Amino acid sequence: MSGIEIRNLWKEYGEQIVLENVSLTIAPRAFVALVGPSGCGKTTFLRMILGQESATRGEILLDGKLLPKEPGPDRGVVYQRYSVFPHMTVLGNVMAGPEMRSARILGRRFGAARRAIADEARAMLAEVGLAGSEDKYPAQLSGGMQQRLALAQALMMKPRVLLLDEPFGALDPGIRADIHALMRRLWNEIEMTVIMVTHDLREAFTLSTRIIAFERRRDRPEEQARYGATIAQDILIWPPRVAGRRTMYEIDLHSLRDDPTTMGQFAGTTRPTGDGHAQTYSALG
Amino acid sequence: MSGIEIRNLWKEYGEQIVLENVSLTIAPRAFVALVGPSGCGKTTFLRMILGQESATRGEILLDGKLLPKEPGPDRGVVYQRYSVFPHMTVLGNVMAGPEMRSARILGRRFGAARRAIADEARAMLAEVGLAGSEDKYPAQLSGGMQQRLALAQALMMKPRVLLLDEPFGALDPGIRADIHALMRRLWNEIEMTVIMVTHDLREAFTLSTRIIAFERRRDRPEEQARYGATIAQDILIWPPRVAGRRTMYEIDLHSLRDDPTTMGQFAGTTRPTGDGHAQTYSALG
Amino acid sequence: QTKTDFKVAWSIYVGWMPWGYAADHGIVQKWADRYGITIEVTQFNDYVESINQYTVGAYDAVTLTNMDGLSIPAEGGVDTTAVIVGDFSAGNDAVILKDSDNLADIAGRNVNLVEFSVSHYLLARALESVGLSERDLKVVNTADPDMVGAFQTPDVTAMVTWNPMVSEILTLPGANNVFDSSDIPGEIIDLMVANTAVLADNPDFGKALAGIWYETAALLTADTAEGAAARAAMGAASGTDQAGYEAQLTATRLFDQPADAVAFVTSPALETTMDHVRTFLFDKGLLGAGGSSPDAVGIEFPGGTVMGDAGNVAFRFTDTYMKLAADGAL
Amino acid sequence: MRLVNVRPDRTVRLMLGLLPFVLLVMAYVIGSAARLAENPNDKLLPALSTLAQTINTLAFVPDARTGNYILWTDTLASLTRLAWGLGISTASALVIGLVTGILPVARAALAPVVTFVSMVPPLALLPILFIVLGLGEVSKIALIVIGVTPIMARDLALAAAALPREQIVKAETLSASSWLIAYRVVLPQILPRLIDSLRLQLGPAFLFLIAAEAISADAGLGYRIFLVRRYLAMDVIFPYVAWITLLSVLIDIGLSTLRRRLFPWSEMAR
Amino acid sequence: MRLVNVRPDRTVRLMLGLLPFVLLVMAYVIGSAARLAENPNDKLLPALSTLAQTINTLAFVPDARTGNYILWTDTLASLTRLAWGLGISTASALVIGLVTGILPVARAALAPVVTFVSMVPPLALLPILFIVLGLGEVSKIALIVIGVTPIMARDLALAAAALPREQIVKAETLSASSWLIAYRVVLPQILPRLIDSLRLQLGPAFLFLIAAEAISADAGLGYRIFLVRRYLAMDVIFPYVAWITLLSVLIDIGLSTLRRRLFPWSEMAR
Ligand SMILES: Nc1ncnc2c1ncn2[C@@H]1O[C@H](COP(=O)(O)OP(=O)(O)OP(=O)(O)O)[C@@H](O)[C@H]1O
Ligand SMILES: Nc1ncnc2c1ncn2[C@@H]1O[C@H](COP(=O)(O)OP(=O)(O)OP(=O)(O)O)[C@@H](O)[C@H]1O
Ligand SMILES: [Mg+2]
Ligand SMILES: [Mg+2]
Repeated sequence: MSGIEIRNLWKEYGEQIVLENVSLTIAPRAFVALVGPSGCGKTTFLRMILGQESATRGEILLDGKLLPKEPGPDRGVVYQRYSVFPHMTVLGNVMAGPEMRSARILGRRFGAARRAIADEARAMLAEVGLAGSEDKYPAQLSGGMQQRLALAQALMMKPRVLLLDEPFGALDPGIRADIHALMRRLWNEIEMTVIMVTHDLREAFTLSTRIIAFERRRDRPEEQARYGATIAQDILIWPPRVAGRRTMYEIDLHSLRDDPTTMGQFAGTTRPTGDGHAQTYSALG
Repeated sequence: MSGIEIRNLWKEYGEQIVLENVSLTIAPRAFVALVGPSGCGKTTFLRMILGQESATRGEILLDGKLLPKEPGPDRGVVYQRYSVFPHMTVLGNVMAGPEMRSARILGRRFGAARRAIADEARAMLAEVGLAGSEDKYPAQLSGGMQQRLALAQALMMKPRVLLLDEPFGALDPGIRADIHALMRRLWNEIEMTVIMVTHDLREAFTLSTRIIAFERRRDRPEEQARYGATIAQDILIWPPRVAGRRTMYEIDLHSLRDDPTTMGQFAGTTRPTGDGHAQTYSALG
Repeated sequence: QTKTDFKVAWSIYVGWMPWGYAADHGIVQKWADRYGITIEVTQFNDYVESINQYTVGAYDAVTLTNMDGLSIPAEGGVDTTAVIVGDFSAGNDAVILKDSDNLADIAGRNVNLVEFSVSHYLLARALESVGLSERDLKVVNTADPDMVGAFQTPDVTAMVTWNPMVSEILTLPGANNVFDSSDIPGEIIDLMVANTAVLADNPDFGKALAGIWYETAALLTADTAEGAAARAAMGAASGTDQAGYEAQLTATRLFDQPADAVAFVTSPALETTMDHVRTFLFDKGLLGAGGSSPDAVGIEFPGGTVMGDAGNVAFRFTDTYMKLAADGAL
Repeated sequence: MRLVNVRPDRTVRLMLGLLPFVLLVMAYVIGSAARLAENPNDKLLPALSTLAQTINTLAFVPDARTGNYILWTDTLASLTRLAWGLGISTASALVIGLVTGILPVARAALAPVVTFVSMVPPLALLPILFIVLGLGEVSKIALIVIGVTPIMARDLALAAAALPREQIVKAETLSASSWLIAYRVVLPQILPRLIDSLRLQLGPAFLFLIAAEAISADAGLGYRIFLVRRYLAMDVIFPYVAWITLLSVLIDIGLSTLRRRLFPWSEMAR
Repeated sequence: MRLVNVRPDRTVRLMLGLLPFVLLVMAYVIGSAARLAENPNDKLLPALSTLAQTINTLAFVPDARTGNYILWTDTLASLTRLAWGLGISTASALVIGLVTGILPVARAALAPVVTFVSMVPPLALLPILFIVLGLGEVSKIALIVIGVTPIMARDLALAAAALPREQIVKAETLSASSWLIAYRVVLPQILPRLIDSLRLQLGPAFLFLIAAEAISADAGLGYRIFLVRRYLAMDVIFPYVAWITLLSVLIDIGLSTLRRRLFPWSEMAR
């Protein structure tokens, strides 16, 4: 079911408090957009869910069970950078997950099993617009292409939770819209909960079911180390988007691609969840 | 005066044609936004104006004179990355230009002269929102802070031409709006022509006087190497923005900062220049 | 205990070249076969290393000088017997002065030599002969392969070394031989020594060594085409040619007749020599570590006389094997 | 134009590159002529003609004693030792480096001792080596291994540890075990560094080889140099030194080409 | 939990790190006891008590002949040579590396010859060095310089050339001349690498020093080792080797601390 529950989470690096008492329940199959100023701890938060970083205090539960203390195939990730293996070809990168999952010694399959995985990988690459680049190495791709490759690599594992850290920042608007459509489709098809960090509010409103804003409430220089960031806003998208069901959003998005003059519009309006976290809109950068 | 004239510019890397026969006249004090898909040659184009890369064919004139074949203080630059000196403090980075310009042997000033430069540098740092970080090293800054530092460093030289390569991609919306305001003010105050590469059309429309889109007209895999990109669209912003004069734009922008629900709007509409380059809008990502 | 496989180490020096020649030309094989044993002969470029290897037990026999035999294996508790007295140096070691032919002029100079080697001993004996002592000059340790080059530098004005370096240096302008081993004949002796215990248990090994040596030595001194070829081969193996090698031989009193060797080891002069040697070593702190007299290590001579501590005899001269050779009883 | 921007073209580059070599040869010829004028028997700087003649003898005239061509016999002997030594070093450095680089437990146990051993001057250990391992090929190879392995192992451990932690985490999310992380993610990425590390250790390896051959051998490049050094036979030493240098340069170029061929991606990632 | 994620805590780490050293000492003690049981005068593996006694004599009892404390005299002599050698190497490597790294013209002229020289086995050149420079301190220092400089210079040239081209261009837009680019942009950025490079060359420098001292000297760590090798005094050799290792480790740590102090930014940029 992949619901995530976060209870009184604190994260400190030495003296500096990064996250302060974050509590949050994320519904199964939610698509959460995480926004907030640079350096407020969004990446740190994702890392903790991933199991790469441990919490100073508090706990994280996945489907009611404490999260294992190390990353595993149930949680996929696309980082801000360093996200693909430079020594594997594009195809090799995408095949790596399924191959390693099924061949525990060599990490490689052969014959028909390999062909099956390769076909699946090629299909995924085509979806993210990387058809034709199968035999290139990541260093031969532009930044945006690498991010799409990382996405394809993570999606091949069909993780229960997918963590995305500013994944689409380097994409030009055309490809971005394609990838948005792909994300929405996969989110509908695969049983997964998505948490995505983004600086782009339009993207947040376009894709997510819920927007969470982190912010330090006290941010004067002398206070910075003593107070961490916490949830400043928690917005449910209205009308609600539900995984697996078509809504009116799709239509808006196709028009967006074609006419630059319409770029500013985004679908739907917002509504505060009224659970006490949400404050004035004006606080959202 | 800083007008730039580009005549029949070609750029090839080995077999691959990157730019194909680009001709363009940029008026003095224009603010040109350069857009186009990833890998189409925008950075290469900036590099040629900078003098870092030489053209395969064609020529570039600055105020009617052939451009010197090497970079110089008349042209400033903010790169996509690698833009600041990691071994100097933030203040040192911003002071480097004026110090090196006036002290040709040691590259350092002392006493009153140094204090004057330092004051100017501090003021510039405050403008880009880096007050308080003067003594940090670049590695201690977040990506967005480094970009702002690079901008401050370039602006200290008051270059006649400022070249910006996706300078604001890593900024969160709040700071981004501040920097946009700063850019607009400096562009109004200093005699400079700005050429800015961006993936963000909203930014392009917000800041520039003219938007130029590069695109490969033939982009099937087997054609990619044989045909370069060229100007696909050339859009003058309407109503025209003029350096040094206040327009109605400012007002729109301040509202933008405060209400996320208004983010989609951008100021002004567009009008084709009708010089034959501009084609249908739909080609623009 | 008895065994059949033996290892012999030798290093490159005029008087020891026959061992390499014998190994290359089947002479070793022949004598080993005769006694039903195997002998593996290993060449060292580095003399000291060959002694060290012998001392720690990696080899059963090694070529060395009487002085080093006393100071390294014997002092290290390895009871060692000189199976064969191959030759003594009669001019192969020399004190060389630059721009002076008077030994007394050495006073006050820096003297380049291999410290604690027979060169050092030769210097001590040379100084005695003119009433000087080591306090009157300064010794600078210098590696033997570099002596020839070193002599050509201006700051080197006195040197003690051995062949082939001596003959190379004496061709240089300004070099004067002021004292050499022919002035102390029979004191710098080149030996083939073996571990006493091994030898006692395996007398055949000693006999084989004697057989090899005298057959090869005869060939070496033969005034025949074969002899010339052998000398040419040994010259080449030591990095020079036949003429160069023969020049070095003239400064060597080679015992190609076993009878001469027997006479040499049984003469009382050997005891005097060994007394000189052990006194020198004791003075340098290389013998009887921490003890108050050079008597700590006993030296046995043919016939059984012992010099020094009879309870700790570790260095022995014997005429057994050479006598067998002299008697044609091998 | 600034000096940093002056790029000489191909021909000028070639000529500039050859210039220092030409100067060196000229200096040699002049020095040699001067010394020979003073003392025609001088051995320190033999005339070029003498050098050529000696090279000819060494390379193309069979040795009277053994019938071998000395230069080639020596080269073969030395290169064989070098290959063994470097082969063993490379393999063990790879294992140690990989393990200490990715397993914190192994790092805790091995890193201090490897650091310490890498600081021991191997030449000083030579006598002990000979005693423990005998005088055959083993001890010469062992000297190379001891001198080269710790440094390569440290280098590889650093390279392995420098891989972004994100890659390891990424591999874990792709269901990799510790073994698969080592084998499929880290190993292939440190192999290019392995080759570079090997190239850097070529000089030291030759040094150790020469030192070992100087003590006991009956063939080998180092053996020959030390054998003839007693006679100051510079007509042999100079060609041998030049030959060793040339061999090193060739192996270096070969390895660097190999690296580019085998790991094309490592070039791009720069 | 995967092995890659098992992080031993401080105490366990310390104990694991000490373990191999303890094992080494134990192996020595056992080996030594076995040999001494066979031959009480054995010189190869002296007992720990003998070692301690010798160390005491070397370090704290004045030598009968000269009145010096041998260990300290030797250490001072060697470290002085090392300091001179490394000082000169560092300075010249910095200049050569900087110039070849940033000026294409200098690179064309110097890179090939520096590469070539870096491959020459310096030990083989010793006789020439001695003759040209005499047997005194100069030739020992020169051996270190010749052995170490080309490698450091190449390393620094690579470091300088590896600076992103963008930084040079950026400096040019900030009105820097070639000189200012070298002095204010490139030089400070390769200084940390200079220290690292120096650390890496510490081992080779000690090696060359020992080799030079073995050939001609009247004091020095290498001199002593090779002198006492003549009578297999392993009770001196072992402590000297350990002492050299310790000195290297200390210098290494010192340099690395210095680097962190002087160039805090270079740590962050990792
Ligand atoms: N390993 C670390 N040690 C110490 N401090 C750290 C570490 N990692 C992150 N921080 C600090 O934690 C804070 C949050 O960092 P984080 O990378 O999570 O921010 P972010 O919200 O992802 O920012 P951005 O939008 O720029 O990516 C920052 O102030 C950073 O300096
Ligand atoms: N040094 C080079 N050698 C060969 N090809 C190059 C080189 N630099 C750039 N290219 C090629 O030139 C093309 C244009 O690259 P450029 O960096 O200018 O693209 P861009 O428009 O800036 O892309 P992005 O938006 O991703 O930054 C690309 O196809 C790239 O592969
Ligand atoms: Mg982040
Ligand atoms: Mg670009």
